[in-house]
Amino acid sequence: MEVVEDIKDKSPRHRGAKIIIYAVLVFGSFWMLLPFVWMILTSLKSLQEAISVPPVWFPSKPLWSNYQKALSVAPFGRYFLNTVIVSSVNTVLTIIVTILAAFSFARLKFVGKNLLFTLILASMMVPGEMLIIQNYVTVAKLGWIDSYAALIVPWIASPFYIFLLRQYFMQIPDQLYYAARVDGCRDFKYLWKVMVPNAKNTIVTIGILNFVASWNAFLWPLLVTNKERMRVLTIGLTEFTNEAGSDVHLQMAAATFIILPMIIVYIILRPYIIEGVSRSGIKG
Amino acid sequence: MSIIEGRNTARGTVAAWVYLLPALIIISVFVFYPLIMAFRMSMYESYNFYKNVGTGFGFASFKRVLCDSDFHIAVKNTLFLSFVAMPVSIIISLVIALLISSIKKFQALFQTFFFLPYVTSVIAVGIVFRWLFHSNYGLINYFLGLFHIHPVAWLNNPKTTIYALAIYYIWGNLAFNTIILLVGVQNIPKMYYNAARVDGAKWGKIIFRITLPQLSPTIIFLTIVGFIASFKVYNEVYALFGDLGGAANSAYTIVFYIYRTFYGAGRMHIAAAAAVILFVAILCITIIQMLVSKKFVHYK
Amino acid sequence: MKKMMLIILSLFLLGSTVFASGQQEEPKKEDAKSKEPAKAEVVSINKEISSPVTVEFWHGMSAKLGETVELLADEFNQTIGAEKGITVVPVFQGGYTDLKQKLTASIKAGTAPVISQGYSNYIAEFMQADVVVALNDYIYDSEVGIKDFEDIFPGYRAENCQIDGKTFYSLPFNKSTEVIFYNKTFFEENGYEVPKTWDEMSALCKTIYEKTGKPGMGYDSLDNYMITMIQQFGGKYTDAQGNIYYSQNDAAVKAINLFKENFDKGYWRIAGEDKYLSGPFGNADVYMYIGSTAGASYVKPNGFEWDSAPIPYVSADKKAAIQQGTNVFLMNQNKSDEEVYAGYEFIKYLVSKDANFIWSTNTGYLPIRKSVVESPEYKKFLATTTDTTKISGPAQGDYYFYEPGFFTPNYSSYDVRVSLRAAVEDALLNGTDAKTAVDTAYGKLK
Amino acid sequence: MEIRLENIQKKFSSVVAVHDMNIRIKDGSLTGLLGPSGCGKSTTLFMIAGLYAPTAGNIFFGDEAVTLLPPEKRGIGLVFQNYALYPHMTVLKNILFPLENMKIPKKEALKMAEEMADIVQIRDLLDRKPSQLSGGQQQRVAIARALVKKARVLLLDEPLSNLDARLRLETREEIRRIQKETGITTIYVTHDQEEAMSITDDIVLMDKGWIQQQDSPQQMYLNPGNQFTAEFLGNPPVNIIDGKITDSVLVVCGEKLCGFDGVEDQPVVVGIRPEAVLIGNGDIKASVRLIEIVGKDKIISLDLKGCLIRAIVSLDYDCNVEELLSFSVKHSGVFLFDKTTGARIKGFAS
Repeated sequence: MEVVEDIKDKSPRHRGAKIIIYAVLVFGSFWMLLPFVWMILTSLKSLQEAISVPPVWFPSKPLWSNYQKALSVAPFGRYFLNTVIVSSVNTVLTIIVTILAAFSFARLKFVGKNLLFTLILASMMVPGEMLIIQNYVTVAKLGWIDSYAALIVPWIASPFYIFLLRQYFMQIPDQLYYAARVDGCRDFKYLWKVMVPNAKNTIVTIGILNFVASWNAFLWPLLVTNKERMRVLTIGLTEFTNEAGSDVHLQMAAATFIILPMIIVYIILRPYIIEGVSRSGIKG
Repeated sequence: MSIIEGRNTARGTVAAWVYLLPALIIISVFVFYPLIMAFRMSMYESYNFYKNVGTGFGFASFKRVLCDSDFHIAVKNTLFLSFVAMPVSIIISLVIALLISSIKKFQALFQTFFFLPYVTSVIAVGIVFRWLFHSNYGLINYFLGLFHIHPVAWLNNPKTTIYALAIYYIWGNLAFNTIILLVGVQNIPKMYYNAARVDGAKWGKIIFRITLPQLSPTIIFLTIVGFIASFKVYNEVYALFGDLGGAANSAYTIVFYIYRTFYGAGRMHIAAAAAVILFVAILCITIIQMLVSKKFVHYK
Repeated sequence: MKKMMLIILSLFLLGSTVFASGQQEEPKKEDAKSKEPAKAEVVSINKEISSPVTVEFWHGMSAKLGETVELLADEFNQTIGAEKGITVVPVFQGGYTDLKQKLTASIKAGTAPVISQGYSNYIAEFMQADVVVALNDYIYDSEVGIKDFEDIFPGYRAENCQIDGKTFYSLPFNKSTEVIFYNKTFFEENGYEVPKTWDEMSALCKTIYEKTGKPGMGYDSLDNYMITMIQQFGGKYTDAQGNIYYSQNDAAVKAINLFKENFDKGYWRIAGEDKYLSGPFGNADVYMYIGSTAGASYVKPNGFEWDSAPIPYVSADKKAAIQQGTNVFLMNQNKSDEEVYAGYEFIKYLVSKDANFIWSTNTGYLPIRKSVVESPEYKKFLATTTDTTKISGPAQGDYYFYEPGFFTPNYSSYDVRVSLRAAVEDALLNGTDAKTAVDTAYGKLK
Repeated sequence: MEIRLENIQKKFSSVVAVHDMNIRIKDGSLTGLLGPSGCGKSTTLFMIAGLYAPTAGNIFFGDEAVTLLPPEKRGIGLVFQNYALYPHMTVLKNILFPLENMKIPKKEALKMAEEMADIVQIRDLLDRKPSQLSGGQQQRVAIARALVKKARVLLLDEPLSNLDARLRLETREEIRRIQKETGITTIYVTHDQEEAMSITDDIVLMDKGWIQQQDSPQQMYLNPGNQFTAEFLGNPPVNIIDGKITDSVLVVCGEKLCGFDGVEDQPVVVGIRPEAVLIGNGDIKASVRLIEIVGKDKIISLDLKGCLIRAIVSLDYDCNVEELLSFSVKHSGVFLFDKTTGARIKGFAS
């Protein structure tokens, strides 16, 4: 961004405002970061420190062994691998399915389009919790229990993402399409060569949102897997709680381990997210 | 074959459906089919879920839901989230987005901070918030104490649980809303601000007369999406109150009610009826929202 | 690219046809009815394993508990299992809430495991699906039966055959009860005695409150408080058929009022925002609490010693302490008789003296057999553990009662429990009159 | 209102956009700020407007130093390149917006807005949204909005660049008319020399952040201060050829063009206005390489021993490619520039 020294930067009142703005932002950041920091601090505490009231901020002695203990409770290595596979494949397929559907809704004309689009939008409004058992039954009938298919396939068509991308596609000017047609480009090629590169940021964003959601999914992966070798990280987190209490410190160690990759991904892809998220959905 | 312009040709329709097929199959199988099953279930007075056998066709289940005092709490709380917490969340996000976009140094850093909750573990956040709200030791009461406000038993008092839930909900939504609004703000052409300054508009006026109207499509988008999401709040309740649903069931939301009725009590047809009510409600309100917003929103 | 599309498409189509053909036909009503008597009269049972079988055991035991489950399964697989050709695979299915969901889903889909852990209300609910195996023919079989069945505490046996008083649908597994956890150091310093009756409890808590300004006692589970106190006040809670009695006498109202009086004055507290009282107890914010023996490992006293004692009673002739925890049961959904038999062999092992000894000494749960409690090994174990609930818990064995589990078209035992908790909370926190609260709770169920 | 810029400098990060600038803009004049894109003219305008703060130097409106005064306190009106009409407000609301900010009572504001609408002739468009207007109409609205608050100075940033050729002519006349009618001191930024020449009273020519020359359009054309000015003004552009002065004679491509007094012998850059090439009378011979028709003129490119020289003649002048023509040059249309600095070398052609 161009840094322009604005005339308003020079007024003393403006400088005062700046200080207030930074103060507010720092205060806000504190609340945003708090759970995160607390999670990391707690992951290094003893159970006694972790559950003590009033809360202890810092562990008297950081117990790095908590990580070792936490990760030995379940085969986290295998879980990690599964989570990576499921989240990545899920994300790739979601993107493909979303692109195809969004293109169809944004650019093509066909019988029943409005009805279909309304239906898909309406399906956004169904609370997932009420579908899950029936879906389990479906997946079981397909013989998919304990397979990647069960973990992935039901989630690759999200009405929300289709809606989001369609909104973006609608903003791509028609001239591009005509230009491509003149150049002898067919619809499918046009989609991949023109629309997709154009919507790169939105697609990356959808990918990230989907990846995060898939990474954090718990109930469904638990339902459709019985074998340890098919399970994912979030299931490992439940290993620390039972009817009478929980090993909070170990749980936090595991939680830290689980979300760290997410944060790294976010920090790397932040510019895309910021660009992408917002560009979509601006036009109704 | 050109299928972009002109009439709906048979060929064009076939092509379009081919593009749509993967999404359509998945959504039909994993959303519509179970939805229809839920509709069907909800129409029985009593229902053996395991055998798909029901007796007494009619609206008895709906009546039961509508008469249930827990459902009343759930509706009240859900409406509070949708009509108070959700707008507040958007307003706070808007303020943060405006603040972040008005600074030059550390912009990226603050963006990262404010987005971080989006990837933080739900379990960790739940535990932290339970502590923040703690009546004796919680940070929130500590801050209130600085202003000589009496400590509030956020999570213990049935009258305040909904506020705790709302605060948590607002917090949880800030990340997404802020990022979207931030880009929205940054996409407003700078010339309008220059013009407004030449026209002598003060910052308050610039925000209300220039920024907000320019942002209106983004805000409407967030409102509609946020509205749907606020009607489906479940995880927040679970994170704060566990599977009990708050003191004297005071933190029930509609989806929490559905969940409890379905899995806890095993009364699937009642849960289905509640879900159908919820679905219809969201659908209606969203349609109204879209119609109304068409009137007010400025599209470039 | 076109080829890719075709492949993807055909895959989807294939998937959908499989799905369509796999649709379960709705059983007709006649079928459902005609099945009923068949279930009741299982004539002969299979006791042979012709070729090795593997069965799953679904449980909700995490961390150390889970490890012990694995240990028991290994033990079984290497001994009885190896001999008979049975392999048991324990599968962790999350907490109880998750386990219940998982069972619901799998039974609906016809993929239920042979063995599962579960509360009696799960079993009552799953009876709807006709999948729960009646165990009498196994238990009392002359060859493979459980010879020392009577050794299991009567309360546990009663719980597992509660439907008609004689048919067993499950066997006790991880059992616990509620006891008083108290701050021994604090009690000794002040010369307090652990209260035996509720009157003493109220009086002591008053003293403690006046001395420290802190509540003397807290109760972890208000549901359990209500169920226990209805018994202690001489009322009746529910029965296994789903009849509700608590609304017909004033025991529930008395129970609520007892708590309310002490709560309003600050003598007693609830777990509330702390979720479990082991935390505040460890920090000496409360000097006693009544909670599950299974939670003993979460008591981390901050500079004091703790001890446990049986819960108070209203009158000595009506002592009552709830027995908690889950049982194990068998399901025969799409399973062969041999698999069911294999499952039986495993749960038989779980309730055996050996397995129960391992279980109750490795975890916070209590022995289910008299012979374990009285065995020299257990006594030796008690000498080494600081967990005194291993003594105070079984000490209540004579007056254990269980919460009936049932499922009726309109409500289940779970609903009754939840509605009563809401009633106490309503009275304590909203100041609702006890009678009104109880009536509201009862009214919700009808 | 006279405007003075004294030693104005503007740096963006480390790039200097405007160097040590000193200009004076006469009260009531229409001054063009001219230059190629990126020359710093818009930056200068924004500093005058008060949107940018100069890195160094002072700006005066009359005797008042306004260097750091915010834009709304300067009494200026600014028309942006894309007009920056608020898309969500009607035309009337757009025009009222500045008045609203000045807290002028509604009734009076409305009257002022309507008067202004009459001046720019958009009275019938007041209820429309900007997106429903044509480019020219938007332009008028923008001017109305800029002037309605009785601005002392009107600043126009490339106001015609978004219009088509025909409208551009019309609108610039319109701007001229409005400026004359209101008598307001006006600064007009453009990169189009023809536009600047046709309507301004005075031109400030800029390049790479430096002022090249300030003069009336006519003076600047007839008497360019340096090679850049000569090249930038005029269409078709001035012929630029290498040459040298030998014994008071200007020699170009081995051909003696004309006598030149008062200049020492040296290699020079020669600028010849196409209209100063007088075909038909003279003794320099050159062959026709190319004939172009531009409107009512013909441009003939002559090949003078390898040097191309464009000449402008009237459309009815008849000649063919390859034809040998003789010509002479009009002395007032021949300029000499320093080979290294591009500065004008004064002398007398003879």
